[in-house]
Amino acid sequence: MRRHLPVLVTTVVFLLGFLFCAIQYPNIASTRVVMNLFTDNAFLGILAVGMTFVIISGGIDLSVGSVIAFTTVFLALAIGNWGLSPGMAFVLVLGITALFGAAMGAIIHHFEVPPFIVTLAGMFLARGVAFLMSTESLPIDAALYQEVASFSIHLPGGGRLRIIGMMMLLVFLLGGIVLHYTRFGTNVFALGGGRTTTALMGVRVGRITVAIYMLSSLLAGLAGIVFSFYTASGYSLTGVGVELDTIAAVVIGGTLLSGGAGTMFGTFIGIMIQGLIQTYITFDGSLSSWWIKIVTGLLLFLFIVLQQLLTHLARRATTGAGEKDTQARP
Amino acid sequence: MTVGFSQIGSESGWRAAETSVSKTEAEKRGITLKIADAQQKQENQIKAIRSFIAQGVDAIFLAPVVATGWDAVLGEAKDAEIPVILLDRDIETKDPSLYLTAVTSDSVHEGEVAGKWLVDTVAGKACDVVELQGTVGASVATNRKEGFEKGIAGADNVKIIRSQTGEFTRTKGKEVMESFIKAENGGKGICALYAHNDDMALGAIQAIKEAGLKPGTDILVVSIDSVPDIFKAIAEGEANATVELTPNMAGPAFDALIAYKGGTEPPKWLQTESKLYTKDSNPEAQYEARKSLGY
Amino acid sequence: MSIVLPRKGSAQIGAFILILLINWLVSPQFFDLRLQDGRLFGSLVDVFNRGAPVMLLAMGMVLVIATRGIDLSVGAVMAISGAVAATLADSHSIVICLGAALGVGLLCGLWNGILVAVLRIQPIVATLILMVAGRGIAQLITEGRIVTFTSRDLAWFGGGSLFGVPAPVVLAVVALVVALALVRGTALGLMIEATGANAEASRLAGIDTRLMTVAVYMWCGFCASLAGVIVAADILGADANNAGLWLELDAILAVVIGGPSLFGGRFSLVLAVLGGLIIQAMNTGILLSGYPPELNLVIKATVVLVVLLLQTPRLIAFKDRLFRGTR
Amino acid sequence: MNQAESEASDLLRIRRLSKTYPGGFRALKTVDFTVRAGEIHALLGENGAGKSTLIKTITGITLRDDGEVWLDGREIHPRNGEEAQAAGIATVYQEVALLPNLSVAQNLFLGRQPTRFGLVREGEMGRRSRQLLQGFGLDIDVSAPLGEFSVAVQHIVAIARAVDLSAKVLILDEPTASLDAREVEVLFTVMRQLKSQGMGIVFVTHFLDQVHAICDRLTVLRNGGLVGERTVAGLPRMELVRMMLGRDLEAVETARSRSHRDTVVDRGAVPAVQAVGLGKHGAVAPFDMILREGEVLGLSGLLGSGRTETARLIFGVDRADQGELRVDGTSVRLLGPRDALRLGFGFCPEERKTEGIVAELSVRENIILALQARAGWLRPLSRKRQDEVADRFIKLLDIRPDDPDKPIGLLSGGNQQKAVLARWLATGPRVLILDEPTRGIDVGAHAEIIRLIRKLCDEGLALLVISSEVEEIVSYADRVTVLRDRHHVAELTGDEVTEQRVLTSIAAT
Ligand SMILES: Nc1ncnc2c1ncn2[C@@H]1O[C@H](COP(=O)(O)OP(=O)(O)OP(=O)(O)O)[C@@H](O)[C@H]1O
Ligand SMILES: Nc1ncnc2c1ncn2[C@@H]1O[C@H](COP(=O)(O)OP(=O)(O)OP(=O)(O)O)[C@@H](O)[C@H]1O
Ligand SMILES: [Mg+2]
Ligand SMILES: [Mg+2]
Repeated sequence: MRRHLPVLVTTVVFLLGFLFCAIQYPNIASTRVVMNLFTDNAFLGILAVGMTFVIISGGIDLSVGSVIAFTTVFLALAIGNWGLSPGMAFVLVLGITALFGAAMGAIIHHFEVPPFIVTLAGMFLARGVAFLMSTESLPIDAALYQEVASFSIHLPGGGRLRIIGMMMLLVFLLGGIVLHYTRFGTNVFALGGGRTTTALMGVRVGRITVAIYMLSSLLAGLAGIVFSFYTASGYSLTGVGVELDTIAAVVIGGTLLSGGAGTMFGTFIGIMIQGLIQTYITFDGSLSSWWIKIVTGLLLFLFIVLQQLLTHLARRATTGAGEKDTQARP
Repeated sequence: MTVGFSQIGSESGWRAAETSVSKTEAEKRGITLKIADAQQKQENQIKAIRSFIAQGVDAIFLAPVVATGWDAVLGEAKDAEIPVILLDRDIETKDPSLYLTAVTSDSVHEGEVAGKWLVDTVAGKACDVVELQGTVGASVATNRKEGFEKGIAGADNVKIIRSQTGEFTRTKGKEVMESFIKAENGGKGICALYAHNDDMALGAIQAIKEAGLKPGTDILVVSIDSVPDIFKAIAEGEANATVELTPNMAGPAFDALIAYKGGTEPPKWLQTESKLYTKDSNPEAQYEARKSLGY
Repeated sequence: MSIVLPRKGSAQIGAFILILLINWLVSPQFFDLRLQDGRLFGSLVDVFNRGAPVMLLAMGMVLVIATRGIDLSVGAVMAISGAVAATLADSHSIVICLGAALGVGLLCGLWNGILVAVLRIQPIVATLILMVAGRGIAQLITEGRIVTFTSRDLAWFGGGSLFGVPAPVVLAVVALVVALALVRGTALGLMIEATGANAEASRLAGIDTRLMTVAVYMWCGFCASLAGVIVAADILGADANNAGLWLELDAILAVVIGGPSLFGGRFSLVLAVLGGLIIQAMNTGILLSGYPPELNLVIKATVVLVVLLLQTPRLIAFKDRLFRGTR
Repeated sequence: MNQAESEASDLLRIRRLSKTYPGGFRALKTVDFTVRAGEIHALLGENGAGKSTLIKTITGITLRDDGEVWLDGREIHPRNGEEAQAAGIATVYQEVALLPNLSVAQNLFLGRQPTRFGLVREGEMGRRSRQLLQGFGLDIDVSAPLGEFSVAVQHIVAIARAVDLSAKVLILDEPTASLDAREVEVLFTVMRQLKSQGMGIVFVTHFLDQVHAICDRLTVLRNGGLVGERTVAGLPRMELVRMMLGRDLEAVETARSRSHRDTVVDRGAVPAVQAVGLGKHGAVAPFDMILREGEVLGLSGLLGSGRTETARLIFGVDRADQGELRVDGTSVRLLGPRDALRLGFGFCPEERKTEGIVAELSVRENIILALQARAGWLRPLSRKRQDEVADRFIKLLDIRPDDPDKPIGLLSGGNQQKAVLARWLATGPRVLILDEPTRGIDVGAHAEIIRLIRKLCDEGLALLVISSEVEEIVSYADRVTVLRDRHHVAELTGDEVTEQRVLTSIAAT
């Protein structure tokens, strides 16, 4: 129970927040809005899954926003100008992004350069290449895109679960399983607990580092594909600053930026909290540009303070019950 | 009547003016205007439009942050029978029925007007131009570049020797101009500056002054937008010309909307004027007229 | 025969010189200097002048990072203090105007520090709050426009000079000297390093780790607000929308180029400032080169990677071996 | 035994191993070292002699400059932990090399978790973990993060992990430093069992009794060089000490000479520190305690009995939620270690790595840290003063190497311990709390520290000492308080302070 506390608290905070919003705008408590929360944050969610791995391993990946831009431009060109089928283009772009991530991971490991810089360079590079490919926004015109856009599962209450929403949920599910129930996942936690120690314990640190950044970039590529579904276009300025949103969501979800602790479910809630803040502001609709920023910051603050407060209270309650004593020796 | 306006954000003074003018124009007509500020993100605009649809507004104004990627969400608006009017920028779509009309300026044309002015002004003398581009990838930047090149196409005496992005800001405009001046022999090699917006031009003017040159005389300055401060500079002879991009896109849009509700189908494109202002167009008065518009 | 290089910082100095030389190749008049209106004028001066804001930010950020923190809000704080300075410039004396602008910076730092040290919020999230809200506050002050001013006093901070040296450079150097005096002249440096390297052990040794944390965020806020004043003074106006936008990344990059790990402990103010200069030298070089702007980012990526690889342990070990071989 | 025969039974053979650390410190000088199958081989030497370095160079954690490592007749060149493990060497390093954020079970099985369809079988792993730890007399929640447990538990887990790797050679670097007598016994049982299975075990320790109790042969290092290899049986203790220190240890008297006692302590005076009903929910039950100047109070008890918690309450690290603390008769409220420092308290924590040293800082900076903290940030100690203080304590405690500018993290474990002690001595405290002060300290320094403790006492210091070595505690304590299950259960004074009495009190149920 104590170990799941952070996630539990974050979830409670989200629910409280949701309740608060729903009281102000009853419409928010509809399947439509909730499903929109999934659809609108699909790409962010997919990024966050990858970012969770990276951050738990004690790293950071700043390149994801740019990788999205690169992916959408690449897809638009591949499908529109080079005449590739969408399927081929997807495979190709995922291959490229995975390689890109692997290269970053390899540099981080072999040259012992801080991930912050390597991925910052990656961020410049991916967007730079996107600029070189095209500075214009390019429409993507493929049958598949229309099909994807039009398909959805209708829920009672007017909500629609769209394909990209489903993709996000699926990625979260798989990501959660890999993170929490496989050797690879444990190794990721181990890396975050201590690089040298992990190496001492006989884990191949290099391989795992490469795999982590590869996974993150691959998922960024997937997020790019999802984003291209979302907007049916490719644009080199897409996703500016998204890396910070993603990192924030992961950290709000209870993952330690210094690595070693976190959960996939927490990240999911983190994404939902950010989405909720956005939705709340959109529903209000009367805020000027600057008040939006101020209110966003304020809500973020409230959520986090609430989270901190609840964690504190719950800790107190549980230690009071003498949790520690139960671990004493026979 | 309630209109939802999905505004891009507040990245510049011009954008702030557009927002505030839209509000006054709505008030004038007794229309409730709900402005959703997208903080520069397309995904936020899409969300905003979805939420406008959910709230059942009577019409949606959209100032699109990019040209592409609107088909799906505008399709939803169409299904809900909510008319959409584009402000300020056009979109790329195969289905023009997705929106009612677009109130925009032609940014290629703006650049062309600036280019033509320069060609006329130098009147055959050789003129090396440095260009301050907007944000790389922004459609306005691409178009204004293209338009200017079109404008000077006929004149072999006018050519662009350096072009770098100043990201639409004064600070960057100044920094880039500083390096232009240094790279071109202390500025002696530069005949004119073309900036994609007035803010960059205003920054560059300071750089020119600090280099010991006279902006407006040693280096001609032409830019686009017509924000109030550029008129001050024109009045002081530090800038030479500006092409207007009116912040009042909403006015014509409201008119078209009211007419549409009355049964008249508006034309597909309501182009705003790209008027050229120089020191002959009474810059002081222009400044006074604009200074309280919220720039 | 041995080449005597300071072990620490040789890579950074090398990288800086290398970039300057490349700039010189790209633009032959790079090292030209002349006096213009009593102010030094030339590309090299630009590197220092334009680099001043990032140098200042790096000076603040390096201490925050030394305590295992990070401050994302510096760009927003720049915008706020610029806005405050610009709005007050023409109606109040320079003392009040400057005091308010810098005071606001300190206040922002205090806020961040309290969130981190007292409420124990992870620094990245804690400062993200101000990063988001702060720009909003700045825009609220200016109502989204560019607030211009004419005060010559305030303008000095951007365009003025002292003995020919541009004011921003003077300010950055003064700030650096003050910081060095504060940090190395007192026990603060030791205490900050101890806090960052092992907070628990430091607390048990009687160091007020909480005070240290709050102090470094306040210092960082102060540096950011000074940078904000410089940027506003430079263009004679406050552009709340764009001032300091994304500059936090540059500041962090500068610190990381300057050496210390993002996980706290030993730090070097001078090297962090040098990191800021390296970034600016690269930017200036790009501007002078005349390449189309689409290439900017690709060039930047390459330079950053090269600078970094230059100081990786492997290459340094290799270099050491080379030198040892020649000795 | 002739040459060929002995070579044949050699399991691990090290030849001419050398290591110079960056910076030019020669930590190993052409060391030869041999471990046979089915033997327990002690590796001995003073703090900083190079024992841990030897181990790390064998496993490839630090790369050797020169020399050969043969395992089972094959030359091996491991370059990291994984390769050493694959070759058949399992190691427990001196500083627990486990991951505090992972669960105990995950730590035990990292890299070799049982899986089905690629998914880790948590249940199976937990079951096997519990089984494994039960063999070491440990019954804990294996799904809890390792970091929640004390160093002692962590050490046992590390040992269990290494044992379970079923390697050919098991290397244990000071495994017993943080264990109490009972746990040491359990460990020995396991070691004997492994030995009988033909495993070669390298055992580093500073407890000479343990060498005699369990080891077959021993190798001694001094200053990075090999001193010699001996068979344990029949080697006189004095001879061994001479090998290690290179000199005789004048009177390693652990003799219980508490003669200095009653002469100094004035029992009528107001106690320096008095705890009245002090306690903290979930940590220690309320207790009374008196600390007098010139007197040593020992805290004894099993691991996890609440001794550290008691110390933390008195030093204000944790805030008490009941009772009061009186200093010189007046009630004080400690809001943190800083308050305690101001009152002239000092506290050497038990967990050296996480709470003691600041690894990146130099030895000098570590030593003056508390002194500086008390002076405040505005009054920096001059460099000259710092050097004076550092040099004095480096000499006094014989910290090696005597380079005050070396990052303390690079010192050997025992020397780090001395530096932390120096930090508090430097403040000239009137009340000093030492939690396991002699952990990991060699025989020579051990005697030195005990002598120092006595001297400080004579000078009027009030001392509270926590130690798992009952023998040590009774040798200098005037009174001993025994803790069990977070309760102060007994206080022994005067003639009651005997090893026997303490042990009975600990064991009583
Ligand atoms: N990474 C390093 N860099 C420089 N010197 C080091 C490093 N690691 C250890 N040393 C030095 O090497 C010497 C041997 O250290 P080592 O840890 O092997 O001693 P030890 O015999 O294990 O001592 P202890 O009994 O205290 O654990 C010490 O003087 C130490 O300061
Ligand atoms: N051998 C053990 N088995 C299970 N839990 C233990 C053991 N030793 C310590 N713990 C737990 O670790 C935590 C820290 O114990 P603590 O440091 O207070 O004990 P202590 O009496 O100071 O013992 P020591 O100082 O000898 O380690 C406590 O929560 C305790 O329950
Ligand atoms: Mg050792
Ligand atoms: Mg203890």
